[in-house]
Amino acid sequence: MNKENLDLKVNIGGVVLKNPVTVASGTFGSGREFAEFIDLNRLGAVTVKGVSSIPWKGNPAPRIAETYGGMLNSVGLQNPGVEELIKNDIPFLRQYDTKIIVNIAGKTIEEYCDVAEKLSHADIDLIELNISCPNVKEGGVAFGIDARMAKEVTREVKRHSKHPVIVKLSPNVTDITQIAKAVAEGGADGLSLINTLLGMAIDIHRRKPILANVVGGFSGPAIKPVALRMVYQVAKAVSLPIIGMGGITTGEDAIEFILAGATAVAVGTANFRNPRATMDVLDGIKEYMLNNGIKSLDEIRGIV
Amino acid sequence: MNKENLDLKVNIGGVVLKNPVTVASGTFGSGREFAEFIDLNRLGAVTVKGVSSIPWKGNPAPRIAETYGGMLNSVGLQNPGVEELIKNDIPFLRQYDTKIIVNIAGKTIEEYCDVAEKLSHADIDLIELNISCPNVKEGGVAFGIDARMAKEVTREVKRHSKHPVIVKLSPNVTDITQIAKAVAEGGADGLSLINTLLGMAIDIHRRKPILANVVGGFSGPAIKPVALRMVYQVAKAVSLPIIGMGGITTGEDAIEFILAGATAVAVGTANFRNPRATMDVLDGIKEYMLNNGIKSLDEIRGIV
Amino acid sequence: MKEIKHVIVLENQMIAPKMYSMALQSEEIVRVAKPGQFVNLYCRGEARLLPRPISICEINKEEGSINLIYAVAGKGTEEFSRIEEGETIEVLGPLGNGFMIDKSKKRNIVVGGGVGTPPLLELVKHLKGEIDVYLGFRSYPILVEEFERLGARVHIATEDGSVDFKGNVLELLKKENAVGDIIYACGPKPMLKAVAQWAASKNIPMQVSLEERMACGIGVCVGCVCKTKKQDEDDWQYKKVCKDGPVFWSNEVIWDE
Amino acid sequence: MKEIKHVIVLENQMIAPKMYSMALQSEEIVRVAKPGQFVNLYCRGEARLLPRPISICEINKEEGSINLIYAVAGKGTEEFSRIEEGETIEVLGPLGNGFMIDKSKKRNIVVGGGVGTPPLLELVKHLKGEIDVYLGFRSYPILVEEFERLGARVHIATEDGSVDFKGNVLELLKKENAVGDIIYACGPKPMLKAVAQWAASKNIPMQVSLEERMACGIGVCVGCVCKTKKQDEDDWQYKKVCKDGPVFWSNEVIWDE
Ligand SMILES: Cc1cc2nc3c(=O)[nH]c(=O)nc-3n(C[C@H](O)[C@H](O)[C@H](O)COP(=O)(O)OP(=O)(O)OC[C@H]3O[C@@H](n4cnc5c(N)ncnc54)[C@H](O)[C@@H]3O)c2cc1C
Ligand SMILES: Cc1cc2nc3c(=O)[nH]c(=O)nc-3n(C[C@H](O)[C@H](O)[C@H](O)COP(=O)(O)OP(=O)(O)OC[C@H]3O[C@@H](n4cnc5c(N)ncnc54)[C@H](O)[C@@H]3O)c2cc1C
Ligand SMILES: Cc1cc2nc3c(=O)[nH]c(=O)nc-3n(C[C@H](O)[C@H](O)[C@H](O)COP(=O)(O)O)c2cc1C
Ligand SMILES: Cc1cc2nc3c(=O)[nH]c(=O)nc-3n(C[C@H](O)[C@H](O)[C@H](O)COP(=O)(O)O)c2cc1C
Ligand code: FES
Ligand code: FES
Repeated sequence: MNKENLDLKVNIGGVVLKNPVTVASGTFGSGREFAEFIDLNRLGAVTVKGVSSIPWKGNPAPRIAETYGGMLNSVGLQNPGVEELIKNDIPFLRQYDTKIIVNIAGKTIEEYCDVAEKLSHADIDLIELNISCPNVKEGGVAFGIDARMAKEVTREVKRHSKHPVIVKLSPNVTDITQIAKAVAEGGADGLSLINTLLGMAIDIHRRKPILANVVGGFSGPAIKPVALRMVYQVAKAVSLPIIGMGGITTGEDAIEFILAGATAVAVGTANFRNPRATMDVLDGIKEYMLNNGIKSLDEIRGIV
Repeated sequence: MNKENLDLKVNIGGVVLKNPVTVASGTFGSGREFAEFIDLNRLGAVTVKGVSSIPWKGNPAPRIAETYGGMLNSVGLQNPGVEELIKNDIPFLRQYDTKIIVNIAGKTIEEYCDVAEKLSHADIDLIELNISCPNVKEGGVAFGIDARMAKEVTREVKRHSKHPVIVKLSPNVTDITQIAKAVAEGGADGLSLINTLLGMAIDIHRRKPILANVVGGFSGPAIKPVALRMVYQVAKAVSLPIIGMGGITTGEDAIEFILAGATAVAVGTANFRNPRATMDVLDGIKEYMLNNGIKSLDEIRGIV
Repeated sequence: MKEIKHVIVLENQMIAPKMYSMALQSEEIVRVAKPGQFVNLYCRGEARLLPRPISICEINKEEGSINLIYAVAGKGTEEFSRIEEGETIEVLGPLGNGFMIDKSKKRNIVVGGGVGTPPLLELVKHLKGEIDVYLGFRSYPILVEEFERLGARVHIATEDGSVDFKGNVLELLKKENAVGDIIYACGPKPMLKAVAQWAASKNIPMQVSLEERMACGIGVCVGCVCKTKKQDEDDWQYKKVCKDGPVFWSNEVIWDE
Repeated sequence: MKEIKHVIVLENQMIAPKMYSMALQSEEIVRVAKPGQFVNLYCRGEARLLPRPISICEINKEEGSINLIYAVAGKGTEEFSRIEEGETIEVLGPLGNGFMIDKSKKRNIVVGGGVGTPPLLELVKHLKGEIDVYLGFRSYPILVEEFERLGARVHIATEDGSVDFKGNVLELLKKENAVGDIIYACGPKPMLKAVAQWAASKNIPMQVSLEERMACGIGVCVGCVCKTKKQDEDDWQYKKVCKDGPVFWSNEVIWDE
């Protein structure tokens, strides 16, 4: 067995990724900047940052705070709107042999559907429906913490989308399996989890929150145990493919998520510390497979 | 101004602690082992590990896993029962000039009330009602994630307790302020938060969860942003005194919690890395006060 | 391909209380760096994931090295201060756009505040004509001789009056009746805002180098924004300090935050 | 008062693949340490908060130092392996109770498996009478000469047969018809369980040194438990490996986990 005959292919909602490694939305831009650091052709998919039907300004700065082994952000989904994405970023990404996942945001069901509709004629592969951004007050996270609303927005977006729809879940809930089940009933083709936890940091010298928005989304290696637990729980509760994320930094981290039941994995905050993190994760997965005589990740997926 | 005329006193449910530093239940035993490392007289209070009305065996090993900047435990409240505590540990602790907080556990409301009743004649200062342990299946956490049940168990324990009752909240909920409000209605004299998040770690070589119990309670510096956010939210929502905890390791961490609204702070996982952590936290608080011309923590409590 | 490099720390010395000068060996950075650009320095401490952006203070073509001057402001810079010469540090750069140097201007005003001063030193090396450098500090001026050696006139203000003029840099500019065709400035935001208002009142075009908390430094996280005017005056947008800046025309910036 | 000490690393050498010998200078530990006790070593890496428990392999009264032998098993021990002589490391100890040495026993059997072997070396120094040391390894035996120098007869099993007997240590005990009045053992749990059953069948009392994942090492977290019998045979309780052990009488331990 050698690196060449490892079978790394995974199927998410009918779309085949050549390997299970993608990126977490919002941590990779649209890939353009990372093309200077890594070969985008090696990624299973690129997940672009969240877009809405019209441009969003986002939250005031400071938007970033560092915490022990992690970080907070309160970007608030600043984005130039889906039309700009379709015009500028999709053609750029299509030059590469990788799948394109577009993360979409909205404040109302209508807005979500509007983005999905506009993307229906775009040359992309999957839609990731973000119902879990803790940084946007209206809508956004509200859909992610209420099973009924999560189901409804999923169903409506599915009706308006030509592309398979992955739903991205919020970890800030009492029982994530309940939301996962509701979303599955709504017709989701896959799930991705977790989005950021809700966190806070205070500047004790200025005696103010570090973030202008007071609270923000908490990500990075620090949150991995929560992410892994939720992927494990959801994988046992529903049979949809899962893109696992939350603190993944190494191939070993990725294997933990796959053992817990993830079909694919996304690298997020790790990209900021190490622009080559996705490649390290991919190489690490292959090394683990070789060392353990694993030909396909199907042999170990969800066996924990 | 010097260290001597700083006013560090805090009042929790009518009990005055000489300073705001205590320990997180379960991370300090009953204080006996730590008496070899630090002067227990310097602590505002000692919070002893959770006790139930009869001895509990706890969960199988392994019970401990390390994570990035944190740890998981699945001790499952192993304890020799409240009578043993009253006989052995309380007299030991009473030798010291520090308040005694007893953390109590139960599987049913009756069990909780039974412990509280047995403690009514014991020479202790406060009861901390643990409705948030993620490691015990029956009861335990169930009370902590349901506002109605949280209120009920609080009310009943209050009826059976001669001592003021602090209720310890679970962070594994969609909206912690809802539970806090319910518990306040139930008659709680104070709140402590957060208990551990629910997390998981996998041994990729054995392809099994590291913990025999699969999932466990996640604590340590990694979780601080979540803890701080919840203390901030709860302090804004209810007017009860709060013992803040979750990753506190330094005086600066403690000041963050006080700025967010905590009356006192508890040092937990940090005790394992540094048995003098409580003293470092206390000294750090004093240093911050001196450097910033703060005479009493009331000047800064909750001003964020 | 771009990558984070391990480079050798040639020098790392205290130059004032809590202020250090660090020289890094990197032909690659030297080859392309411009005044006003910055680098990302990465911490060894595993608890600290995010890069520390530090401006390039000097580009030494001969030695193939760059100089940085940094204040110990927290845990990351404290860690840097303990690095010994000969050890390595992880660095990415140069990042951002530098100053838009206009060599046609005869009279240059350069304004620095505290740890905003360092990037101005390399800038001054590239300016033509008269150069007046106005610097404000709490109490310990830095880099004064270095600016003078480049032929600039240096004017100093200290908050506690320990050196020269007692007050802030704006008061100094006013007192000395500073005149010029362009202003280049770097320092704390309140200072930049005040000087920008003065510059506007005098009709002097001004460039400001801004700071903001960053997660990536390469334009992907959209964390490091500053509020700027759009073409149509009423409308505004957040621009990225790391990628669109850190240098902006002062009249583009909306200071009201 | 007890405290975590920064001690000097006098030596830190590879002695077999992924196996290191580390000497720490500490008069204080030497003064009170007993065979079978362990120390907590702490990592520098901020991501790793918990102590690494490592058994004391030798107590050198003259040098005022202790020796540890550790395998590189993960990130923490990997970090230790990179420490250079002369640097310091944080250590707490000695911790736990050591072996309950019975000098009246004439024929001592000592059984070690892999990285369970080190604490047995100091033990053997304290035993009287005949000593037979049975050691099992995957392929690289360690400490063989050291045991021999103490006058013990050493019997070796390797799983791959690369040295002496091919097989495990229980098979070796059986093959050599080991006889003795007491057994002291340390190694992986399955090995200890197997040997304990054999010892019970032969009616030889046996002490086992156990391992478990720890958070404190001082008896407060109740993390490191092993299942043990209570007075009344049917009942059982979890005991703390760090505080009640790490050495237990084998007939007290409930092996079925
Ligand atoms: C473009 C740019 C150029 C800079 N150039 C210099 C320079 O030449 N010399 C110098 O001394 N300082 C400079 N700074 C500020 C410097 O980046 C911070 O002082 C430093 O990051 C503090 O790190 P710390 O770990 O010591 O502080 P901590 O407070 O422990 O840092 C915690 C987090 O906050 C961020 N942070 C804290 N303060 C600042 C700040 N003022 N600006 C941006 N991020 C901050 C850190 O990067 C880190 O992510 C510059 C900042 C920017 C954005
Ligand atoms: C009483 C006692 C004595 C020991 N004596 C020795 C010795 O003399 N030589 C030696 O090589 N090893 C010994 N061990 C095992 C040693 O503690 C582990 O190999 C070591 O902690 C692994 O750390 P790591 O960071 O390299 O591994 P990682 O897997 O990265 O560690 C992660 C976490 O798991 C814990 N852990 C991992 N493996 C073990 C294990 N086998 N036992 C306990 N905790 C573990 C670590 O302490 C840490 O908290 C002993 C263990 C105990 C309990
Ligand atoms: C700066 C930043 C921006 C993010 N933006 C988005 C976004 O636009 N849409 C989204 O669904 N998730 C967003 N996320 C969440 C990540 O995609 C991911 O779910 C989360 O960070 C956990 O993974 P990590 O710990 O590996 O970063 C963002 C995260 C960060 C740190
Ligand atoms: C080993 C361990 C045992 C614990 N036992 C208890 C307990 O008995 N009762 C309780 O209310 N909380 C218990 N906790 C939770 C802590 O008291 C505290 O709420 C939590 O660890 C967060 O604080 P920290 O991050 O500072 O450790 C325990 C935590 C740990 C790590
Ligand atoms: S720091 Fe990430 S966009 Fe500027
Ligand atoms: S490791 Fe904490 S009780 Fe043993």
